[in-house]
Amino acid sequence: METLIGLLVAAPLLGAAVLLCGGRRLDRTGHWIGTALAAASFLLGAVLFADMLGREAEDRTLSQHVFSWIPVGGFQADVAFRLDQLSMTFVLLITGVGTLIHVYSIGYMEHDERRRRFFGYLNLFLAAMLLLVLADNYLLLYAGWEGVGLASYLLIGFWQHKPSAATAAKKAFIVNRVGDIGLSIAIMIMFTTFGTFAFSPVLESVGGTSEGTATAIGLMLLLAACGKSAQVPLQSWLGDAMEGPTPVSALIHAATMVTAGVYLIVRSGAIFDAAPAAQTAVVTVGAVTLLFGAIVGCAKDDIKKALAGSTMSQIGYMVLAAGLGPIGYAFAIMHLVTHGFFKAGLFLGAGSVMHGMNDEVDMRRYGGLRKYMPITFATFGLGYLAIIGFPGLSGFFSKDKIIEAAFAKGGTEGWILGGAALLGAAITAFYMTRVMLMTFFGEERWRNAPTPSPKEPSVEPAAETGGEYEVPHPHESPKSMTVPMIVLAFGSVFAGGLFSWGEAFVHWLEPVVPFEHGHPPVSALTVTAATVVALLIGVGAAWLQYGRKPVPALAPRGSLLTRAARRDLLQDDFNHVVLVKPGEYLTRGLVYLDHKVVDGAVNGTAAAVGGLSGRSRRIQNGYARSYAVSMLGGAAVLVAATLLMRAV
Amino acid sequence: MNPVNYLYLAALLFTIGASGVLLRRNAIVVFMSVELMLNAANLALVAFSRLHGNLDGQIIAFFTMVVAAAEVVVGLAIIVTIFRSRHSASVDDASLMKL
Amino acid sequence: MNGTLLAAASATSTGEAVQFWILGTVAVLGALGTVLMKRSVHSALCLAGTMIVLAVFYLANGAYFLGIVQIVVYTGAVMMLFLFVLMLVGVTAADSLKETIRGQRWMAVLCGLGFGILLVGGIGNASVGTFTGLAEANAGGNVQGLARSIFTDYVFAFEITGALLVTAAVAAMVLTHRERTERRDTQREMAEKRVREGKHLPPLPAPGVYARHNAVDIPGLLPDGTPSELTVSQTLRSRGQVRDVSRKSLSDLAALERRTEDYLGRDESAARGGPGEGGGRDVRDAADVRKDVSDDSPAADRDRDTDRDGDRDADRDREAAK
Amino acid sequence: MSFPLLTAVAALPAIGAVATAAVPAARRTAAKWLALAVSLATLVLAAVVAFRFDPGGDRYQLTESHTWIADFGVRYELGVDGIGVALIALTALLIPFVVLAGWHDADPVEEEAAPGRRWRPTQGFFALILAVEAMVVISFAATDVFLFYVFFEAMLIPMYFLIGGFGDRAGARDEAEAAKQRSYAAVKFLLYNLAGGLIMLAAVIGLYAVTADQLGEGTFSLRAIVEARASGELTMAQNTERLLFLGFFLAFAVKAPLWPLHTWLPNAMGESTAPVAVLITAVVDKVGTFAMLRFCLGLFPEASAWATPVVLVLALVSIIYGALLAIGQRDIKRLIAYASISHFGFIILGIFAMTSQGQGGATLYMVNHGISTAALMLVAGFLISRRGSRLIADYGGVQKVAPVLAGTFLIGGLATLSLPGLAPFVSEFLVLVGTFTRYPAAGIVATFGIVLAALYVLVLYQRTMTGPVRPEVERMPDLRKRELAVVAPLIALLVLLGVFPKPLTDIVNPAVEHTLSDVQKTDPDPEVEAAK
Repeated sequence: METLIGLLVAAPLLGAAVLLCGGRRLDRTGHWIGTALAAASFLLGAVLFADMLGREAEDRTLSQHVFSWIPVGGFQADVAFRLDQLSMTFVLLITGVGTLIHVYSIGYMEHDERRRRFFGYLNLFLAAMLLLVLADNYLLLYAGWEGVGLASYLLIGFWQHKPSAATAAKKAFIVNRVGDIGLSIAIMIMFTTFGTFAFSPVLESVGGTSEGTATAIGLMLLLAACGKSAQVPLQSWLGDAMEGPTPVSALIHAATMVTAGVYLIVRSGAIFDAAPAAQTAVVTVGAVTLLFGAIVGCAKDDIKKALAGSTMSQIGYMVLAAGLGPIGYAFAIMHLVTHGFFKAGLFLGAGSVMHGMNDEVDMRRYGGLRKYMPITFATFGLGYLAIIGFPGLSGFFSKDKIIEAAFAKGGTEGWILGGAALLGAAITAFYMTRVMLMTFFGEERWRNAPTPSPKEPSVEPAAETGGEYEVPHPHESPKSMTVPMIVLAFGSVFAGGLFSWGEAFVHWLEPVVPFEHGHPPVSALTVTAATVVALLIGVGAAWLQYGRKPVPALAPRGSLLTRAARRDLLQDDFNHVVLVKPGEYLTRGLVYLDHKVVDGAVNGTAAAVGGLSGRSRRIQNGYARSYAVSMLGGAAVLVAATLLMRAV
Repeated sequence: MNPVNYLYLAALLFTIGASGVLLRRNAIVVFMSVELMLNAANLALVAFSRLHGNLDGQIIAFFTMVVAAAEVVVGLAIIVTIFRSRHSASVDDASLMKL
Repeated sequence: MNGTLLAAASATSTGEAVQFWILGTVAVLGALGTVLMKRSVHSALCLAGTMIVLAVFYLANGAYFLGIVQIVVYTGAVMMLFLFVLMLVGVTAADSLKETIRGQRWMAVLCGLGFGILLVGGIGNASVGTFTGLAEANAGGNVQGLARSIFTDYVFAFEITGALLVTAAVAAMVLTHRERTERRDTQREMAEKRVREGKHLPPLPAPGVYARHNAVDIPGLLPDGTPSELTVSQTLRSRGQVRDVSRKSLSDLAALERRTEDYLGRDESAARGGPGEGGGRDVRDAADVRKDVSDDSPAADRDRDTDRDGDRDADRDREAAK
Repeated sequence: MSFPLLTAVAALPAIGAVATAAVPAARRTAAKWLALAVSLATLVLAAVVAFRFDPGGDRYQLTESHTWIADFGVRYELGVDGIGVALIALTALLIPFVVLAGWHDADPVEEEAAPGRRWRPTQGFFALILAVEAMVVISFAATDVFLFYVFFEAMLIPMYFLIGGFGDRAGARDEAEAAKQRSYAAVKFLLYNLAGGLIMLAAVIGLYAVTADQLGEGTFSLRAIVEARASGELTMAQNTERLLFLGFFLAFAVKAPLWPLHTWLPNAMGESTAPVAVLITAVVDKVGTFAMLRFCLGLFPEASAWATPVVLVLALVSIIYGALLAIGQRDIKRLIAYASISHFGFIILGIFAMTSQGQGGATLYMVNHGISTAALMLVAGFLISRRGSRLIADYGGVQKVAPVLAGTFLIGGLATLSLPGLAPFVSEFLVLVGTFTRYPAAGIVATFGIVLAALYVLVLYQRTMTGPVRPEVERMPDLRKRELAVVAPLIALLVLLGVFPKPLTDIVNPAVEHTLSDVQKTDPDPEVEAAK
């Protein structure tokens, strides 16, 4: 059984290697190979799952030591896997959603001549992500961590001929790198403190160290999580990451990779339990981000960016939950899974819409699409209901639990967090309804030519289609695309209920993820009611604004907040002013300094010597007589010297 | 008479010759001054040989003369050649040694 | 060899002292003359004098052989060689003692004085006893004595000096002898060359012949009364033995005209209006021109040099012809 | 006395150099093949060395020892520890690729190639490369300080001609300008390294004096001196030791190069052809860092400990400074040069962290940096040779027309920014950890180098490879077979060493332990004993 774990990673890795090195001869079969290997990995996961269910709750943890990776002195890094309930959850999510999205991409990327490479990258991502969740030590996790970063870099920049895509990819990678500093420093501290960085020894002996050290590690891990999961302050890359093909957005930037941060925090729960300060930081980040993302999501006209904002905010929920400690870990993971379903579904739906609207992404050019693409409408609608937490659907169960837990944190802190979560729920309902209405209801704004305003970044893809505007012919997408959407829709409808049936999910995780019931100051029922109310308010507000009166085809200037939100609440401007500009000046200055000062010092010395010799050359005027003078002078000096010697 | 006078005389002549070398530009005169210096040296040598009562001094003086003769021959030949090529017997004109 | 000389060699008599002081002065004066005389010929003569004095000193010091050699070789051969070369190079070498290299003179004087003083000082505090005398050294005769040690102890040095002399002789020949590489051009070719260069197509003009005596040293006058440099031999010119009479002749002319006018009894105005004016003009012009000539002496020097070259070429050709 | 294996490894390329130089002018191709064959044969010999070396055995193996200059106790002493083996292997491994990559770099241009003209640049080029290889190998194997010094300096001569004689034809606008730049770079290289070398010579003599003073007769033998120090038989006065240390260290710091002695590297690498640039940064400069590890620490432990703080600071400056300047460059090759400066900062940091992770990581770093820079630089060279310009701004969208080239370039870049899974990550992380365990602050500062590395690599890639295709690069051909043959093995090696570096670490670890014992240092213990 253990050996299968390695294969789990190996299968997609093989796919990536084959597809990327295979060359053009694989162009026609490439996507099938990729999909097949993803599916194979999923099947392996299923087999292992079945096997795991077959065993006692206590010894469900499998571990496999493959080989010793970096053995230097006391530094023993192994390539070893650890498959427990937590990892298993992720494995199923990753491989499952991953496979679906492979299938979807077959249709979506049909007309791209570089489809083979696309699938290669997708497989690479799967491998790296699986490595991340299966690793049994932080260094290997780090490897997977950077691996998914690379995959996302490659996939965001997949359409490299678009400068915007290339820039977005670079931005994503670099911001992630900033986060990675945190992870690597955390690993260093662990090694310095415990002499190891494997999960079990570290997590078990974390109690033995000072709270300060634990806090340091925790904060560093949080930094890493912020980078990978697009949490404030490292969130700026996610919006731009939507430059990538939609399946990528669905798989990497909604379902799996961006949730790696949550995985990291939950996995390192013991450390955070030992460091309350770090936990506070985590919940703060989570709360801030969930509002931040929600607000951004309200203002975006680009459907994918709106969804990206929502992703950010949903992950905010997860991080918030993960920061709550044992009362939240399980719900964080649960929301993660359900979110994986419905957000992937929503993105695929968005992709399907764009597919039918020749890659138009501006929702103001949509409208009334429900009768043209019914399946998409249906699946998207279910996803919509799930995410706003419509009672009975997945989102409802997971999000509601998180809000409860937030209140259960206790004290004013609890009230603040709970309030933030509730508010977030309301806003979520608002912007998702907005998306829904602008896309599928209202008049058909796409019939008349657009008047793109250059300031709007969202019209760029439309500009891609070039000169004159041909009226799109909205049509339903092919089977290969609709089927995955349907499956995901099922997931987003039933997953939540399934999981919370007798707290099945929580108990399934309990051996690895400690769990205890939170006790909110008010009854759980009240909280639920409040959630529903918030939801209704959000929907209502959205309907008032976008449902009743027609949506203007060109975005109104909007309030200050709206404009800020359109610009991602000025995060990029902030980075630009605070980091980019000074950096540019610094480098330019240093280049000058290196040339003038460091180098100039040396050249100056050389010049000085040259000048000196040039001067002394004048003495050699070539006149024999002046040489004679010096001769005689020399002779005189000699005589003098001899006389002195004699005198002395 | 104190034999040292001869030496004083020699020194005097030598110095005069030396300053002649330094001051005159005409190569031939410069040469004469050199000869003067040589002769001064010779005088000293002769005086020494008489002072110490053996002939070595004289012999050295003799050799000096021979060498001086040879030197004069070559030197004058050079002067003539230079004069032919550049129509001047001034030592300053032959100042090609500078860069 | 008679005893007196041997005695003279050993002791220092008052006679020698007298001789030393007198001849020493002469020698120093000669040396100074060598250095300070403007004309190198004079320098050479002064040097010769000094050398003879030195020869006497040698003799007085019992170095008979050297004394003779000094006279024969130095004063005879070497100095004559110097004079030859002087003639070859040209006696013109009345080079100014004006210093050209900046600071050279001061340095020279400084070093010279310093060196001399040091030497004197050195000799001063050197402990020089009285003469041992060469009595026994010259017992077998000075020449024999020298010969003995030269051909025994110093034989190698001697041989080497022999080699040196031979080398020097060969070197002198190599340096001074010049092979004519190109065929010397014929009369016609020279003529054509002249035409090409377009100067002195006719032979050089003759010197002015003056009624009193044959005057090769008097330049002929050009129509405007200025002396023509070309008419006088270059050698005389370089010796500065040219007698310029142009001023005299012009004044004579003016006097002549005045007299004729008196004789013809013309009044001033007519004289002023008449040729007198022209005469006056002539005088004035001539004066100007002459001033010009005397002024731009550098130009004069220059063309003097050039035709000096011309003459030298001529000499050389003459040699080759011989 | 067994077969002198190390001598053979050095002698083979030396002979090869002579033979290559002797190839007649017309048989240019023959010279190339000869050089390639020799370098491959050397690689085989080096492999034999690697296999004959027993990590568990005594410190120096395959030793040879003969008297050279008896009067001064100079001996021809060779011997390798794990570090030496690793670096010799690296050298022998890289040279064939350098030769192959420089296949056409030294072809005479038309007017030079006139028949009958006895002009033989090609022969000279490859002969010089082989000569460098021979000298480098000796320097890695020499355990006699004087012997090491001789070859350490002699290396400059062929390098000088390689830099000055065979410049990057794609350099300046016109050939005259390029020649001027070249000779400037070459002279700068020579002067910097000579200056360092002469200071070292003084120190070498001083060392001899000290040994002669204390051990009776003087010796240059590293092993003898280290043993004498260990046995307390040889004790240096504090100041003497520090001065000697500085003498050695300066030379190595120039060679390495360490800030602020680095400015020769960008010129040299920028003006020379890509293979020569690889030779400089991947092979020759390694002698500097290697010598720090073997001679500075081995001969002057106390002084090394004394100098550590300053050296660490300089190394950190190099890391950050080099990275920042790399970001600021407009010239691809100069960018890579500054990146190398940053990496050398890491190596020196690891060496002077005085932990087994740090030094082991530094040693791995030397190897990995050699390979990764070679990959990146050679691909960059291919790119430059296609477009005829070194300026980043002259490129764009290459990835569209030459995907393989772009891909290999990206992998080289990713290796440079030390992505996990590729070799440099292993070494870089080891260095960081090793530094952190003893100097946490330094470790954290150095970590920022990682972000900057990502910045300069990705900016370079984005500017050159992505975006709309520029008209100048439209018909740029993709990698040819020869070029692929150069790059593919390097990349394979990067992946292999990144995933499974154990063989290398096994060789290196014991040597590092020995070095640590020389400086009487041990790894700091973890404060909490983790529950295993």
